[in-house]
Amino acid sequence: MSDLEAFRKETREWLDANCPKEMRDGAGGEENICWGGRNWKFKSEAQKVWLERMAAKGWTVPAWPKDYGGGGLSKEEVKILKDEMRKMKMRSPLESFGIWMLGPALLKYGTHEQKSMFLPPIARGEIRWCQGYSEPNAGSDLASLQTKCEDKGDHWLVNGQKIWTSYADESDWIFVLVRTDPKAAKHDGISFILIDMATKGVSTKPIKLISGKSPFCETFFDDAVVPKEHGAGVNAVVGTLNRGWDVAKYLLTHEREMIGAGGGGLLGGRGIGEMAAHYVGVDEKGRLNDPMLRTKVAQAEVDGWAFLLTMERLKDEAKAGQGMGAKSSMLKYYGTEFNKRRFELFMDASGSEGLEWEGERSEDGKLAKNWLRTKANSIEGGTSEVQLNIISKRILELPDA
Amino acid sequence: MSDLEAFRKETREWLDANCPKEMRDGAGGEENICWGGRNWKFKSEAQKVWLERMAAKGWTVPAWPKDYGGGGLSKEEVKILKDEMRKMKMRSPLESFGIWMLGPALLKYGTHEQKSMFLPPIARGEIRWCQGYSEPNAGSDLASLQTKCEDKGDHWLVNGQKIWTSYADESDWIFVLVRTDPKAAKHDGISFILIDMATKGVSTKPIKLISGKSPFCETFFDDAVVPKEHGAGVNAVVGTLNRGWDVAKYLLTHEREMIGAGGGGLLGGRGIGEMAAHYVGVDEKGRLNDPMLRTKVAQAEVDGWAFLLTMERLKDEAKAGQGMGAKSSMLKYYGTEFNKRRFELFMDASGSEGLEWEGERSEDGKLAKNWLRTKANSIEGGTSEVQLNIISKRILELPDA
Amino acid sequence: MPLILTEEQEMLKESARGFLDEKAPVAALRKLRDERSEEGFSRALWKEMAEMGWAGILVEEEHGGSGFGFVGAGVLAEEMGRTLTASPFLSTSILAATALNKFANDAAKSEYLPKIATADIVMALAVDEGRKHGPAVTAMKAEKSGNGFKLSGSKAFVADGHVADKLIVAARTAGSPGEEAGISLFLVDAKAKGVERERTIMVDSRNAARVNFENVAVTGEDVIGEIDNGHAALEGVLSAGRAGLAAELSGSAQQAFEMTTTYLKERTQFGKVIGSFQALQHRAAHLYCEIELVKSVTLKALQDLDNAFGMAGVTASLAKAKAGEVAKLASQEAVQMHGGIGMTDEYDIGLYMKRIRVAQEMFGDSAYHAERLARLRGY
Amino acid sequence: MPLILTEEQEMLKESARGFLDEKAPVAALRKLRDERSEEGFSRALWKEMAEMGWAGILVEEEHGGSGFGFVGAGVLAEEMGRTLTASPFLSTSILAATALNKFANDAAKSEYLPKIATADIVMALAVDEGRKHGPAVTAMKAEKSGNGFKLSGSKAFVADGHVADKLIVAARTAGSPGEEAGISLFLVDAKAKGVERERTIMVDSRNAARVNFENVAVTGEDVIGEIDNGHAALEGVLSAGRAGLAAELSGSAQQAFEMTTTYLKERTQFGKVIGSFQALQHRAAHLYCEIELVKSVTLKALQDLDNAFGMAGVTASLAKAKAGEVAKLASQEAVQMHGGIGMTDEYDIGLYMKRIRVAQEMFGDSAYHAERLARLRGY
Repeated sequence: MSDLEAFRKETREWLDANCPKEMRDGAGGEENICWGGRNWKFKSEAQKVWLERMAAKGWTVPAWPKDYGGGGLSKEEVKILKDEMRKMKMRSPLESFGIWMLGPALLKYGTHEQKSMFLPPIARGEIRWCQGYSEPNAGSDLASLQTKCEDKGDHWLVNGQKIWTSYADESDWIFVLVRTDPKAAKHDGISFILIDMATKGVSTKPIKLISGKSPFCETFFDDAVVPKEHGAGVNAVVGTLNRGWDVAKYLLTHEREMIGAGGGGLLGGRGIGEMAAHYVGVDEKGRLNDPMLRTKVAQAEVDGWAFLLTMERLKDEAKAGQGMGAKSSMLKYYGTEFNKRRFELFMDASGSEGLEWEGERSEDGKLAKNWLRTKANSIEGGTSEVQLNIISKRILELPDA
Repeated sequence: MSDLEAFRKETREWLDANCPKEMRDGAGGEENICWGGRNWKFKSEAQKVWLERMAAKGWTVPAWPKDYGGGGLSKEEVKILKDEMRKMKMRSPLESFGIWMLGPALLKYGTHEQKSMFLPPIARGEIRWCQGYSEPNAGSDLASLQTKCEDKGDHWLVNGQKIWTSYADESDWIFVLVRTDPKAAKHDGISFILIDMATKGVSTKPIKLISGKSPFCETFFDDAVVPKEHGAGVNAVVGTLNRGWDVAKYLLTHEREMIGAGGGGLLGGRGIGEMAAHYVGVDEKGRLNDPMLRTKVAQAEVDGWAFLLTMERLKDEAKAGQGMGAKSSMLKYYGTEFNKRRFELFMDASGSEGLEWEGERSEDGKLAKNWLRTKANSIEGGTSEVQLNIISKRILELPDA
Repeated sequence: MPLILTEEQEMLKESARGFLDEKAPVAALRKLRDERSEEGFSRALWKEMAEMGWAGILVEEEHGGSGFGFVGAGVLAEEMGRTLTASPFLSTSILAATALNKFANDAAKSEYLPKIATADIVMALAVDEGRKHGPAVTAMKAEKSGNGFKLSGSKAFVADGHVADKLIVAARTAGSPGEEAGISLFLVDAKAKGVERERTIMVDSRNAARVNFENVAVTGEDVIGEIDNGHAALEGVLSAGRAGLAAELSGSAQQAFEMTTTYLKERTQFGKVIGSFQALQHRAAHLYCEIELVKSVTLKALQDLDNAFGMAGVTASLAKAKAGEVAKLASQEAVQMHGGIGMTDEYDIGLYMKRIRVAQEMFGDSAYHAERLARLRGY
Repeated sequence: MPLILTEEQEMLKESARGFLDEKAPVAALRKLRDERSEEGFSRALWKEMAEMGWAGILVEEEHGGSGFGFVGAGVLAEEMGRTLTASPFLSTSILAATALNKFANDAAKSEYLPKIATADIVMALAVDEGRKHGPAVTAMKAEKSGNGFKLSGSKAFVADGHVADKLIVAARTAGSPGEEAGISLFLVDAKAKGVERERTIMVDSRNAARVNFENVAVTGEDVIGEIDNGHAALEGVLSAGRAGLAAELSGSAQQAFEMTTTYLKERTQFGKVIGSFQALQHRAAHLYCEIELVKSVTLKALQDLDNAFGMAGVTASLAKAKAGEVAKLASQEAVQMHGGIGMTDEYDIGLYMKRIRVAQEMFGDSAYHAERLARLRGY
């Protein structure tokens, strides 16, 4: 038996022995995610046990080094772990912006002290992080951000406003892009800094979207005093002062790839044609009762399928050693535009029923709210226009205006 | 009876008495047009008679002043004349770039001497004009034209190349945009000059298009010597020296409006749905046998009809005294893009038969050639991109980059 | 007839814009929504509209209306589309007034038209039963019972249904679902025995209802149009509704577009006003053209209703097909070009997207009408 | 199986590109056209391709082929699509080889496959009869006659039909047009008595023919696949053809796109390289994405043909639908972005538009395949 086969066997056995059966329902959806954090209330004892056991093995973040709370697994091993979990329909024990975003940033740009202090609590689900990037006047042009961070000798003084900070109202800490040198060129005066949300002067306000409640918040910094060090030798700033844009860029690409790779999720659920047939019915030849809708659905299914195969191909190319690079912009662009189109078709098919906004029948307007929510897909994480710019410049090498 | 009613009656009677019956078949199509000119060969005695009689009345150019060979008719009278001719399915006695383009330019910018010399022969169909605007390196950016016109004291010396000069090889004279001041700003060193095609150093070469033969030519000027005056007091340059761009702009808008107003012609012929039903047949419910094509056809018919109504509305607005202005760009853009779409659908419907390029069955690839020819619609007379720029700037007042 | 507004219609448009901007801006809809208004519109405002002659815009002067005709009604609908004004204008002043004017007996006309003109009655058209529009698939039964009928069945997506005093109901007196023949129209008291109404709060925060009928008794006097042959009347009424909705969609699309171009001229990114980016310019310019097309088809449909009512079904379908599609595009481009702020509930643009979605669905979406035109055109 | 080319396939691609750029660039097609070549392709070139193992790419080694499989064949088709190379590759090396490999008896295999591999035979598939693709609507008759059959009817759009030595013909031995059952496939000598061929010069300057059959005698030995049940075989052969055409369309689209982006970087207007105009950039970037999707579906279809031939019909349709649509868009954008020069016959881009039109129509256009997928997916 090869090492990997042996690992697979052990893993399967350990998972089977340790995962509570309530955690094996394959349940997705935001309401079933375990986010962790100081204020986290477990939805069940099983959720708590599952997190503790996985965290103890370092398998909430299996690829991170063991020293920082991870599992120290190789890429292949991580894949096997995920495979086995999926086969047994196990829920993820923990998700968080700490795992997705801050962890990778610290692993690449952090000091040993920063990693030691911040990574293990993330891995154990003890500290929940949020991300402070966007500002009201800096949307696609993120680097034009204005949140001020002044050097006051023994501390930083932060003033400004962030927007679209997901779950800021439930998070413990925030990683923030701030302007530390207002005189430098746009991209050169930005730093990446870590701030405790409990700091005086930090406050949040939830944002209501056109689709209803949302995890998004505005986050305000009013004379927030942030220590230079969060502990002995633990700098509040990650990476080099005024070079925070490097960290941001790294994470943005990372985020795009994540959105790209997770694009499958976007397309999960029932097929458009199946859904449409359910809503509008079929005629005696088995064709949708709405011929024009049928054409649009068929065209969308062709494109959706072609898109899924493209994600598969890029993944296979990546495995074969070809980096994805700017192609992640293609996945982000096409996937989010397609998802909007998909929900337009669902709305078309569901007719007046899909337009209901309250009441049991519509689960309080679930479809309509999801439809409206998709409109943000092509805005958040870099607008479609920004992705097209990136493709033009970096892949097609078309010149700047 | 009002004056106009009387005019209508007289006109009808005169037309009926004077138009040979061969000229009353309502025949359109390039092959039936009478272009006139030194080398013109009448297709029939009737064509000749019809031209002579109409020219004698000034009705080849009914709105032009009588002094210059026109009919001196008012707008309303011209409309009545055209109405009556259409009712009796009479062919146009004469068409030419002289009538469409040079005439209006001279009437607005020409001197009395220029008008007296050039307009009457146009009206009588004796001199055929072509237009020398575009150059190989100045497409959409017409004002970057480079054809040199040097002042040699008693004459102009012209060197350069024009492209897309329609019927240059059959024309007698050409009106050309040339650069008379190479040091001036782009738009300020251009003049509008009249040149006899028989001038030594002027030569033409026909252009073959992807759709086959075309009226387009390249026109070359190699040390062509053009006199300062074509006759006593008849300047070769129209309008102010170095202000030829004003004339050009005037004619460009004029051309766009013509294309716009003539857009109806674009949409003439059989409806897309009718054509498609003819080609692919209908099922037992009377629906096209190709359901996906049917959807596209129906959508196109909706847009096509909406476009026709928009032309009608703009015309009615113009009659009511609202100028069309930059809206002609909308007609040009939408009409030509729609025409391309229409022919794509014809091609879709006609299948393999429509792909034949030679032979009787396909009339030597008539449909395929027309389809390919439509691709130029959105390029010639200002590309679609230029029209969208104009709409953005002039109607929506969006700022320059 | 020239495809432009007459001077009178232009004046109506101007005064409507002034009135609505002042009395019924988008903030008014927002307020009704946030206060969870029971009725979903303001009675006081509706009364004011009646005083200006709007409620009775299709009611002839002999019945107390202003008799402005369909183009006039469309002008108002367009302006209300601009401000997303919630009122029973579509249900009562367009649909019900058309049904009464064109197809009702004199008694019904005399009774109801004056009340419409004074905003003393709200009426609603109950036609669809399933998710998608389809008058011919009416399944609701109207069974002969003595001198009258008993209605049983259910209706959905009845605009203003939950506040209506009277319902105009399509039911089947013969034939079976799918057939045009056999449908009849009835005027039913909304408080009659056997009528049950559920208010459905829709994505656009407007009024709609599902209505259940169980052995609801009506008399022969309550029939609108001909028995068994109500489909023609129903289509006539629907044509008016479709043209009215097209006009409303046109107004909403124009307003969303104007808000967008305004935003494009203000918002700065990468050191430039985003309206200077050519990719956005071209999309805006294209949308401009599409909206111009919508204006033309809408006016044509309204003129046809005034001049050749019986023939107006085709252009009404054309208008509804085109306006629905373009308004949708306008709302999508508006949200995308506004970026994040366009996604917030605080900002108005989302309200346009929501209302446009509902209006384009009502009485047939673009697919329905393109399909219908294809059938009428023989392919 | 990973959705990428193997090392061997990558090498084949590289060598194909080198060979075609040198020996069969677009200029070669232009020459064949302008010289009004009788055959429509170069026999010498075709022989050279055979020597490189291309003609027999689907022929197993035991029959003298290179046995590279469908992905290999697709790689070649894609490269030929880039250079618009005219050859009997599709008709003979893909369609006929697949028919023989998968459905013919051993005698036929032994007789024809080696000749295909050495480019000593040209074969063509005759399936469509009307304007649009539709194997099930085959009307051509094959009537029992002694031990054999007599074929009567006519075929159109037969690629390489006018130069083929053998025709593979779909005819009806039972049932009626519209039914899948009752179709049989026959191998017919192109010079047999009763066969009349008319060369049709198509817009792409390639070979096609209309073929008339009048009481053409064939024997039981000439049947490919099962009598009355040839539809399955026909669909198998068509799947190979559709995937091959998708690959060709992918190559043509890629090349047209590359020519366009190159032009965008060179051409100057208004003092700027036109490739710097954002509106064009966004259209180019969108097209780039679409072409990437085409690459994926095409490779998938080819892999399916290699790995699960009987199941490949679905992805072959997917590939043909997507490739046809995108290649068309690529050619349209190419001409428009090139402006006037793109309209001239002298410039190559028009040749791409022409060939793409033909290739996307052959064996079903995007509408046909989207329709087919909808049916297969149950809606």
